[in-house]
Amino acid sequence: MQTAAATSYLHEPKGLKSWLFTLDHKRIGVMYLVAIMTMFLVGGVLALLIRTELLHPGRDIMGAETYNRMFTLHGAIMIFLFIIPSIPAAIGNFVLPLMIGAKDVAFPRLNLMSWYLYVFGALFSIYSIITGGIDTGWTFYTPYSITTGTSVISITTGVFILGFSSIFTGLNFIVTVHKLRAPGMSWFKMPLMVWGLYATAIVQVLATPVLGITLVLLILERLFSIGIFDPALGGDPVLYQHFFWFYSHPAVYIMILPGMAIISELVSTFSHRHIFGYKAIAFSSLGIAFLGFLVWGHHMFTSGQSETASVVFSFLTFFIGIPSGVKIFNWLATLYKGQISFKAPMLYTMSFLFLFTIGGLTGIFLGALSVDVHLQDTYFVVAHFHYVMMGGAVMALLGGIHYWWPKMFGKMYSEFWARIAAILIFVGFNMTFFTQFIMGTRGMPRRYYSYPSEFTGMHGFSSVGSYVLGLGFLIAVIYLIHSLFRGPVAPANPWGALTLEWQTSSPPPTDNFDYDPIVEHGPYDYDKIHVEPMK
Amino acid sequence: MSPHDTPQASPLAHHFADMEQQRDSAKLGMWVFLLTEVLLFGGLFCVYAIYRAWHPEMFFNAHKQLNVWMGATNTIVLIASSVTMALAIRSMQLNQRKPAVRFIFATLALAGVFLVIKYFEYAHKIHLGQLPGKYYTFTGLEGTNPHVFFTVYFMMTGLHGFHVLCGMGAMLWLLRRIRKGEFSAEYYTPIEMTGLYWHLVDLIWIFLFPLFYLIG
Amino acid sequence: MSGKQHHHILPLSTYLSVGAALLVLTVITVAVSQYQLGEWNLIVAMTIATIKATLVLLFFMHLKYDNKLYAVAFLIAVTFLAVFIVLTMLDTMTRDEFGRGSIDKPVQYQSAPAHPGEGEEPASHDTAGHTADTADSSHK
Amino acid sequence: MDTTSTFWLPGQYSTIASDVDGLFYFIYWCSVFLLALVTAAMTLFVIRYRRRGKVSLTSGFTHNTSMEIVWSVIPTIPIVVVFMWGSKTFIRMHAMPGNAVEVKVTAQKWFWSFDYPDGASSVNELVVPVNKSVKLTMSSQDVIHSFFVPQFRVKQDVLPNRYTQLWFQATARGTYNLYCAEFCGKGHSEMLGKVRVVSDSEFVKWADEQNKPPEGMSLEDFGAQLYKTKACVTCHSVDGTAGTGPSFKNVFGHEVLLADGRRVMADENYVRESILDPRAKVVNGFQPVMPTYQGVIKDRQIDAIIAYLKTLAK
Ligand code: HEA
Ligand code: HEA
Ligand code: HEC
Ligand code: CUA
Ligand SMILES: [Cu+2]
Repeated sequence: MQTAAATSYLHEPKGLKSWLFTLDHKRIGVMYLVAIMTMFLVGGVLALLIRTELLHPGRDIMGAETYNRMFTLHGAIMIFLFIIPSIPAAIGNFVLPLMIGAKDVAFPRLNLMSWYLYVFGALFSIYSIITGGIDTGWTFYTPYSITTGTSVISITTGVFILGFSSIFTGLNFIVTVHKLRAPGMSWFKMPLMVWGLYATAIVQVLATPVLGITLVLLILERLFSIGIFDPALGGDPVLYQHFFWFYSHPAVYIMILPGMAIISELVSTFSHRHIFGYKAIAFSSLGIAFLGFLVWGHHMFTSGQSETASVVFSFLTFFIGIPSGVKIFNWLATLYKGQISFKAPMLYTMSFLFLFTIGGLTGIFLGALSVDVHLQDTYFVVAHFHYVMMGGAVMALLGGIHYWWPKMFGKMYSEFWARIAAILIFVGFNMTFFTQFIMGTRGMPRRYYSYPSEFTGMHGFSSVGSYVLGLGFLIAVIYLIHSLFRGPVAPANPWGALTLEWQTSSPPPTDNFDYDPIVEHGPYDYDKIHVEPMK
Repeated sequence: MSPHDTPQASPLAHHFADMEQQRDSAKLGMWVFLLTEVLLFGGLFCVYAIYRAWHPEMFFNAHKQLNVWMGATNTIVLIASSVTMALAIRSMQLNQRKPAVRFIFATLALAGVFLVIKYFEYAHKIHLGQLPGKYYTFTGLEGTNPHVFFTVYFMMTGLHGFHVLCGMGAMLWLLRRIRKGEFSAEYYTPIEMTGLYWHLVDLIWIFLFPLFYLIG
Repeated sequence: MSGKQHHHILPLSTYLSVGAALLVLTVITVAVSQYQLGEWNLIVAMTIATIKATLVLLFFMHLKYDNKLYAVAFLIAVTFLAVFIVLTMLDTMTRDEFGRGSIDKPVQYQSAPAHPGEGEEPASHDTAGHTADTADSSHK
Repeated sequence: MDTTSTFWLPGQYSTIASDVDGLFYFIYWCSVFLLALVTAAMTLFVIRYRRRGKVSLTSGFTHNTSMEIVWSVIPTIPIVVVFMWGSKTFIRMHAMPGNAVEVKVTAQKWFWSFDYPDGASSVNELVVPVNKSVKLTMSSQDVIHSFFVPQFRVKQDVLPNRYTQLWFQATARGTYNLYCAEFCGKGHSEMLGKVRVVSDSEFVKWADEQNKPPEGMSLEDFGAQLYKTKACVTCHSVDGTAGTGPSFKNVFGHEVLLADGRRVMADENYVRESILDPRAKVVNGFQPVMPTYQGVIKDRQIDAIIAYLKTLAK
């Protein structure tokens, strides 16, 4: 195949301006990737500061007020600026049109606007850091958020803007999937990645507007005391929680569905085996997207929500386990009788399978009413959501980055270092967060700047784990950046995958395909077609 | 139907196969956008429902402060504007540019009337101190927390009014493009999209009107 | 992608009669609201509003003639909105009904404070004296 | 020492704890089983079917409806058990017992205060009798807090606009940690308290002591103690500086200028009235914001406060 020719989207046209005004989904995807990874770095550094403060009870490196700002920013940045846009806007943007054989997304201008809105929203958030930070927790619960002296308005405005960015991405993907599939790409010939992104887009489009109106109400409440959420004026703080979680629970599926979508690709490619239960996986994505809207009240079991509502929400919560389980079991069945390679993306896939299962099952503990009463707002919850977000979504993202890196940049990274980093990240992650399950069940509350001395040992161990984790990421950054300059040139299809994006050159030309792609086989027909992977 | 039929530079973007695909995409995109609008307003409908259920007497008393006749006039104005908007699209489908322009003007004028009436209503409320939250100074109302009624009223009608303004902006932009001769019976997607948006604005008012003016 | 259905141009009379129907329904709903019918006011008003909305959707917004996908999409949005309102009200309407004592009523606030800015004192509860020891620094 | 504690959970010291833990361990063992299953299958497959050399066409076994049904339906069975069990205990947690010791809990930034029906009160230390149901009626003065005692497996948010309730029955004497579990600002992690579970007789004795000077304590010292525990210290200093209220230094026996221009002598009756009906005579230069202590401070305690005020007046 041709090498990184001058016709690739990366090289033509040239100049900073051609990037900033580009309408090419691939460039926008890359710009998103740079942006979210920067935010991940910021959020990760904040996390390491948090862990360092928690080495011992009492003050280590910062006071309580600073600590509260740290974890709020860590949470807000990781959620709104990193994980929600991460897979859809960065990787999805890049691969979705390629995978369905389209030249671009349906609305390229809207796509670029989405990126600028993202940057704009990020600037607002940074502005709030400069003007004193914010100390409400990422959930902005009233009445604390309307009485605290910190910059709540600028960060919520930022998040409001980010919401639009997210909606535009979702809207674009829905239309692209419906209208721009290449001839022959019927719904059930689409790669599962596309199904996952499609389900995600539906959630983005339906849930995010409610976040928007919630934040508007919160901002107005703070500015003008309008009396909807403010108890001093007859408002109801628990109502705020409903509004917040009506978005934020579906939002956790905005984070994990694209992750699951990536895993479906990786499992099949690296087992060199037809995905097992294609339709079951595709429909379970839609099922999760739908059920995800019915369970938000499980964050409010101890909030003063009515018992009737709690029981109903608990009941509905458990059903999400079923489609999630269907995915896990189908992936396992795909491994059966495959030809499994242990390339870095596969290591992340295996991490995902293990860690997400733990994260998801601990979600079942939290969904069980009486147990959640004990566990709510303890480190058990912190551990749960890091297992699903970091162990699930981020592992999938890392797998995806390593998988599509050659396609995106036309270069191969060092497989050796990639494996070392993957292992370090896996080990460090478990050290950091498994410990937190134990602390949580023993009663350690979250958002605590200091803690009773009985927890010192475990907090210390967790902090050390986070340094190992940090080291893993440092290595990843180094070899990935190194590969951009010194890496060997990547072939068009290094993994021997069958989806369309691997049929065009690496990196692809601006119009994606030099010919009109025709779909001749399914995305996973490893039982019919022979493609030899690199090496 | 091929792009060559249009007199101007082809409106077909490079990544679409044909006009039909492009038009369908725009339409689906618009509908998805309308969904987000429904849920955006939905949050406020939810606030309305909950506070009304908590304080039914207060809502009932407070709604009497609104002027049914102004509200009803505005409803009729908006319905009329929906009709003129639909007719504008129909004219364009028949390639009748002049009537299309006239209908859009009519729609704009009706939207203006709507806002003027709204302005008088607002001015009256502000004068009486029937304002949201802590700015509420009116004393003539029985019931718990009447300021919440006016919070909801101003939030919902305000957001709706904002949408009316956006719609007017879109129509001005349409007029400009029609002037430049960019639309024809073959390509009139932007008019159609604006029409869909405008009907949604009407549709939301169709619910706001009874909820606030008639039953409270 | 389905044929030329978008060339479907409705006759003028359709738009005019739908417009007329909307006006008539508006008059009816206003008229009905002048009578006190209790529950029924709400039901009638909402039924008429829904009929009006359906007319707008079907004819002005062409759902009747267009790709059914749009209609499905719109219904999905309305469904999720209903889910939002219903499940939230499931909480707000059933609070404190369950095995609770009677004292458990929402604190009654005065109607909104007349002086902006000053009415922020937190609700004062039954008795005084809960304000023990404001520990500026005395708490560990 | 803590015989009921396990690797995962702290000791069980309330009547519902064992019920909660039972469900916890039920889910735990189901999860361990599932995780083991998933991990074992994964490990087995990746080792058994690892890639050796070149790839070739692989199995065409791509779907199987009965397998899908099996692994969707089988997990629903334990799930239903978990739901029913969890809800049952939850409902038990929320059904308030009839004959309970009732305590009013007030949370504010960043401490807890407890008021008992007979006038006793305490700060950051909840004293309750063992083996008796205790019912807490809770509210907050500012933002949301949450009452959390891990050893009792109870937690309930404390709201500013309505009362929430919680009950428990402690099963062993001892002192247990009380945490604030809802983020409430700077002092959130210092908003700690203790629950001291004592025998019936000790409880009665303790409540009594709150109303009269402890054995061997002088009346003046008792007054000084009440000055702190009844929160007079919040608004009144003893060093002459005015706070929200006037300082207690040199009040007793001196003439006081009232807001309405009258002058009165600060004698026993004046002090008594100031405590029980603070708005009757408002001191010039201060807002009438002092709460009434009617029913909260007993006669004997007022005597003690007066005795204390006397020591502050020269
Ligand atoms: C990616 C994000 C993500 C994902 C995917 C999930 C997935 C789930 N979460 Fe999680 N959750 C969060 C992010 C996420 N969560 C966050 C951020 C918070 C805290 C927010 C805050 O307060 O700051 C939270 C908090 C949270 C709570 C509230 C805790 C509390 O505050 O008290 C609850 C309670 O029910 C819960 C439940 C669940 C459940 C049931 C799932 C399910 O979707 C899991 C389903 C998966 C499985 C069950 C595993 C695989 C299945 C099998 C192996 C099949 C067999 C098993 C069964 C059928 C049971 N989560
Ligand atoms: C996606 C979401 C996400 C992710 C990935 C993380 C990652 C981490 N989190 Fe985060 N966390 C949250 C979301 C997330 N967190 C949320 C929502 C909260 C709740 C906040 C609240 O209560 O309001 C929280 C709270 C939270 C707490 C609890 C604070 C408290 O309650 O007091 C702690 C404590 O240990 C913690 C630790 C960590 C650690 C050590 C990591 C580590 O995994 C971080 C490791 C990452 C790095 C070290 C950065 C390295 C990155 C690079 C170098 C760039 C890479 C570039 C390329 C690969 C190209 N987090
Ligand atoms: C919320 C603040 C607050 C608390 C708590 C408070 N007071 Fe006061 N007190 C005031 C204010 C303000 C005044 C002056 C206005 C007035 O007289 O009502 C005052 C006046 C008094 C006076 C009259 C003082 C004088 O100079 O004439 C006495 C005596 C008094 N308080 C006793 C007490 C005692 C005893 C307690 C505790 C058991 C207490 N107060 C708790 C605010 C408080
Ligand atoms: Cu009070 Cu946290
Ligand atoms: Cu959730």
